[in-house]
Amino acid sequence: MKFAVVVFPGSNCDHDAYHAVKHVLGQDAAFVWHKETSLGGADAVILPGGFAHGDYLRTGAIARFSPVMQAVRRFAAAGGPVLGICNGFQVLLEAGLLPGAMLRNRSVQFQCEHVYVRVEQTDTPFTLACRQGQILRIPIAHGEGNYYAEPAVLEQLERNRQVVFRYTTVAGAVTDDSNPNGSINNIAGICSEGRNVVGLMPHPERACELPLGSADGLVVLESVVKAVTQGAVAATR
Amino acid sequence: MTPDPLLLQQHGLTRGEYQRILEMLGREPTLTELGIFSVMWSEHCSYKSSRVHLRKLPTTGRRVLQGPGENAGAVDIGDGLAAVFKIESHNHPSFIEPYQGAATGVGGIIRDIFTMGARPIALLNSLRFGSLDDPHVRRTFAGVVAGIAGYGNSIGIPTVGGEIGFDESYTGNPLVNVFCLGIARADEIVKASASGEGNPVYYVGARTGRDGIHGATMASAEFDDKSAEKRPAVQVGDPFMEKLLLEACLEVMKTGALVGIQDMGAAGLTCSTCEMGARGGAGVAIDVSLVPQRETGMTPYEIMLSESQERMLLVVTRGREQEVERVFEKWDLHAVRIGEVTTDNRLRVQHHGEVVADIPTAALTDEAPLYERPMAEPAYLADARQLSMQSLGRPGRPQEIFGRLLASPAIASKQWVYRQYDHMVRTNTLVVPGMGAGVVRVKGTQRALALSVDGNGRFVYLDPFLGAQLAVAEAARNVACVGGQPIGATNCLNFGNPERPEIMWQFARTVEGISAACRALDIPITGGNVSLYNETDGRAVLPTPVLGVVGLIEEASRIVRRAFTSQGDAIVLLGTGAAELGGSEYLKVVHGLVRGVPPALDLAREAALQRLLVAAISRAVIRSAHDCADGGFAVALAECCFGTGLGAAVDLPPVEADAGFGPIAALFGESASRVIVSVEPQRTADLLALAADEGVPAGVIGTVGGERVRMRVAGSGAIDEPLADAERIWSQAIGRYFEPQRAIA
Amino acid sequence: MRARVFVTLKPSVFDPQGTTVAEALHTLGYSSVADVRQGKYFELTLDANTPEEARRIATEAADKLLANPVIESYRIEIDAAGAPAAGAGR
Amino acid sequence: MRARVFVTLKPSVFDPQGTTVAEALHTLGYSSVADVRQGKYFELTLDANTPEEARRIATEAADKLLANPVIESYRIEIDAAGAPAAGAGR
Ligand SMILES: Nc1ncnc2c1ncn2[C@@H]1O[C@H](COP(=O)(O)OP(=O)(O)O)[C@@H](O)[C@H]1O
Ligand SMILES: [Mg+2]
Repeated sequence: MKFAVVVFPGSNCDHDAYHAVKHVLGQDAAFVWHKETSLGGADAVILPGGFAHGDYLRTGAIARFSPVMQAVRRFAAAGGPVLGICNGFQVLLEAGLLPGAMLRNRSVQFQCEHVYVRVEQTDTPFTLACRQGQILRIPIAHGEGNYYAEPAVLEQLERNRQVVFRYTTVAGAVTDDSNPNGSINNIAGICSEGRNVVGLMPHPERACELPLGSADGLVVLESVVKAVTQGAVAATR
Repeated sequence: MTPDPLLLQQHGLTRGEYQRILEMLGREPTLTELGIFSVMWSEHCSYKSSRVHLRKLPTTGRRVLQGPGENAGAVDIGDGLAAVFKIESHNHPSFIEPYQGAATGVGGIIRDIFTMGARPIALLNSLRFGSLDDPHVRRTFAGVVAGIAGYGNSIGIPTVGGEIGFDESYTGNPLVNVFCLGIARADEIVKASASGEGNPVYYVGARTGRDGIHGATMASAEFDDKSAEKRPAVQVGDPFMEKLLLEACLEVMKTGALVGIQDMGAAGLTCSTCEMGARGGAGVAIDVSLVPQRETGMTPYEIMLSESQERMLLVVTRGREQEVERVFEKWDLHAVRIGEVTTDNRLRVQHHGEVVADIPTAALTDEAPLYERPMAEPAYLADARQLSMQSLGRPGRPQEIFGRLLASPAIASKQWVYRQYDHMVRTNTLVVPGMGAGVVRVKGTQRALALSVDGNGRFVYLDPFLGAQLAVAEAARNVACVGGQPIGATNCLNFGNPERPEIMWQFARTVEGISAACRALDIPITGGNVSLYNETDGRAVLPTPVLGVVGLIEEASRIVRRAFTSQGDAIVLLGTGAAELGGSEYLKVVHGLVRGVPPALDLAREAALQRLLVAAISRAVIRSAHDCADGGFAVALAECCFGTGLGAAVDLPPVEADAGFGPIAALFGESASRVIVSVEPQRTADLLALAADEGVPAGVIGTVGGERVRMRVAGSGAIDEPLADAERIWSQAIGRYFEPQRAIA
Repeated sequence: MRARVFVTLKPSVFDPQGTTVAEALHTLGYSSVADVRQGKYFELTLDANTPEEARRIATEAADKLLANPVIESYRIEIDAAGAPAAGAGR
Repeated sequence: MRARVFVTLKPSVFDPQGTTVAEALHTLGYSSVADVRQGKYFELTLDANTPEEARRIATEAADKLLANPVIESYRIEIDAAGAPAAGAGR
């Protein structure tokens, strides 16, 4: 299958995502520059981490106007699997493809460290290969990952089972201590109502090889390969 | 004629220097020319006080592809690849504005690397501050760390290591040294030179403003009352712009249409034009009215001297302009043609058609003044080197001293700092900060590179020659401890005012020390940076050379880290301790003293130790390694346990010392060339045999395991503490100074 | 003409930066500061013929770009004279 | 009582954020926006008896914490009523 890795000016985890899908997973991958208007026939799209447009103004605020986002929007509307990682998640929020917004971490600092997240839902293309409740050790690296949604939206997210990843302890307990940034309900990642668009703050692509400290993130990317190859998810073209 | 003395003083030029300018030009300089000479002949650009000494450094070796002289050095790492690296200081700007000063320091060193055609893949930093008890120092510290993070994180280069020291002498003069390493194809290294008559000269990047124009060069008839408001010395970094420049420049280099490239760092357009011309044996003619400007009414003087960040100067092959322009357009950057290469070896600057400067490039570079400044051994030395154990009173309880050292900011965990740095981006980081030298793998090969920056100002203060050798040895040893063979080094020399003979003496002895150690350990110096005039109110910082060593790891999968890995492993001490408390963290923390003589260093033995480490790691004989540095053996052993949940029990050989200080010296003395390794019990004999081959003293001193850290000296108990307690002290010490959070974004 | 746009977090949204500033002020002894909210402030220099036109442009800019309606609200002031608004303090 | 503190970069200091925002507005078609400067905005809720006292506290807070005098300047408005004021300050 083929992945499109979108490159915004200021993206900096684009090569990491590319490396993970191409060299670790052995799938086809191509960079798509943000001025493109097509995704080049990809089966899945990754919006990678980084600092699109320097994260000036607000994370993701300027990137959402990039021409490529029209194509991403169409692809998502047609049911295609879209993964936003960190800055990519922030872009999806600003673009309205996922609900909610990001606030500064409650530490008011950038934080780079490994955290534990619990897989809450296995019926998204990016968690299909996970066990329900599986605990993943994956790094975060962000200054604005403090997820917020208005009470009504939050309630809806929980009711529709759109919370896909939650920060927990190593044993899977949702505690305040295990919440690295103050996210509401310990939310680390969510999906769209259609479940094909997933955004998360932790970086699964950084946790795909054991020498880097963890290979727990691989399952997220393996999931979408499985989903696509089994025909469980596809953009209706 | 007699120049206006005030004008000369403001330009930092002596009468003699002015006289030389007159001779070189055969006429009086214009104001713009005076400004150009002033910055090019400044200490920062000309190295006029240091150059005669720096010539002593060993700069060649079989792996050296590029020694000092270009934007960065380069060494061959096999597979047709080169490691390109350099260290740079941004001390003064970081004192004035910690966040922006540190941030733009990071930006500057990154540009030095990618202008060589290398993709930057790792950053490190070496920092020095006053005491964290001082609220102003805390603000500086937090600002510097946030600035490094702010720039490096957003540009997407991991900060994989560093070091931080504290001493009152740095209160009004913090040190911020930043190291960057990149990877290039060895045969595609790009030079910063201009050549080829008629080749166009391009400007690309941020627009030029009045920022950074040196305060000393500010006043003139043209400037008015509002100068201070109009010309802040502070430069503001724009990492987003730099990221675009980085990607666009690397892409432009692939076109093959580039002749040369240099960033506009210190002395901006002036330095980049005349240095590129001088290196290429050519002249450069530009029209500054074509330079993109951020502010209105800028004079040629201001445009030439501006230090606005994130700007590059390129020489392009004539006829291939469009290829280059197209790449920059893709990245929304606008490359502007501002002049061309000439054959007359002159820097010619026009402003709307009028010539405002016309100077032989050699006058600004190779023929800039050089001084052999007077030197004298400092008066403080004779006394400061005296250390009598008797004068220290009765030795304290080791357990209590241990706790105090673990809480000392110099020794305590730096996680509060490196958690703010993205140390994982690019997915190459095999050894993260806090676990030893930073290690990054080289994708597409089996290899990895180990990186460490080290320097101990106290040792150098007490003995510059020895202290400098110890800095080289420590940086190289840290690299060897993860399995890296040291193959090259860069250095940043932070000193006081070179016009004072004692400072110059410290400087010269330091360079001799670095040279001696680098020769003995076979580590060529491929570049570096000198930062002088680090003083406030006539008080200099501790003389602080910082060494950045690069080590090559042939088999990335074999690396080890500082942390113990397995219950029941044998703990082996390589090297031997002696009664060496001079200049130690113990003396500083417990007695408030910076005295004595630094630990002795036997370079041959150090080299053997490092060979042993590399061999033992490449053959998978040992499972962890950590050198004994600040705080001595006791602190090093504790660090091997932290983060692992594994305690340790050891019994150290005795050390002879006066006045009952034997156990203190054994535990907290900072004797050089010592490494704690852990080894699977069955492999102990292999390790001891390897050590014997190299003539490195080695002995089994204990075992990994349990929930306590227990240390005996010659059989008698000294420290016995729950691991969790020790770890809590160590891991919380720095954060404590910042509660509640005071960092304001 | 100059438009000034103030963007603040909605009252219901927790403000980590404001809270940190308030804590820091308390540490410095300013216990009379009960609460701090931090926002953004933009000065737009505009080419507009009337204050109304300037306000229209600034409003569109704020709606589309400067503020995120999920968490933020904004307020606009038009300064027809175009004098530097802030920076005059000291 | 409420104090509003506007912190802006000094006019000569480069403002990469503002520049980027201006460029984004141009891309969106707002070519009439000639320039954008971005600053910070703080609302302090204070326990002060007089507007003068409120101003004194806010000034100290700005000097010590809210603004970086090397690159920024600030302006303070006091709103005795405590309601978010619209229009010019006092
Ligand atoms: N300024 C810094 N930036 C990043 N990492 C740092 C910094 N200071 C210290 N560290 C990390 O903390 C660890 C401890 O530092 P140090 O005591 O100097 O180590 P060592 O004794 O191994 O030289 C090292 O792994 C180092 O990389
Ligand atoms: Mg060290």
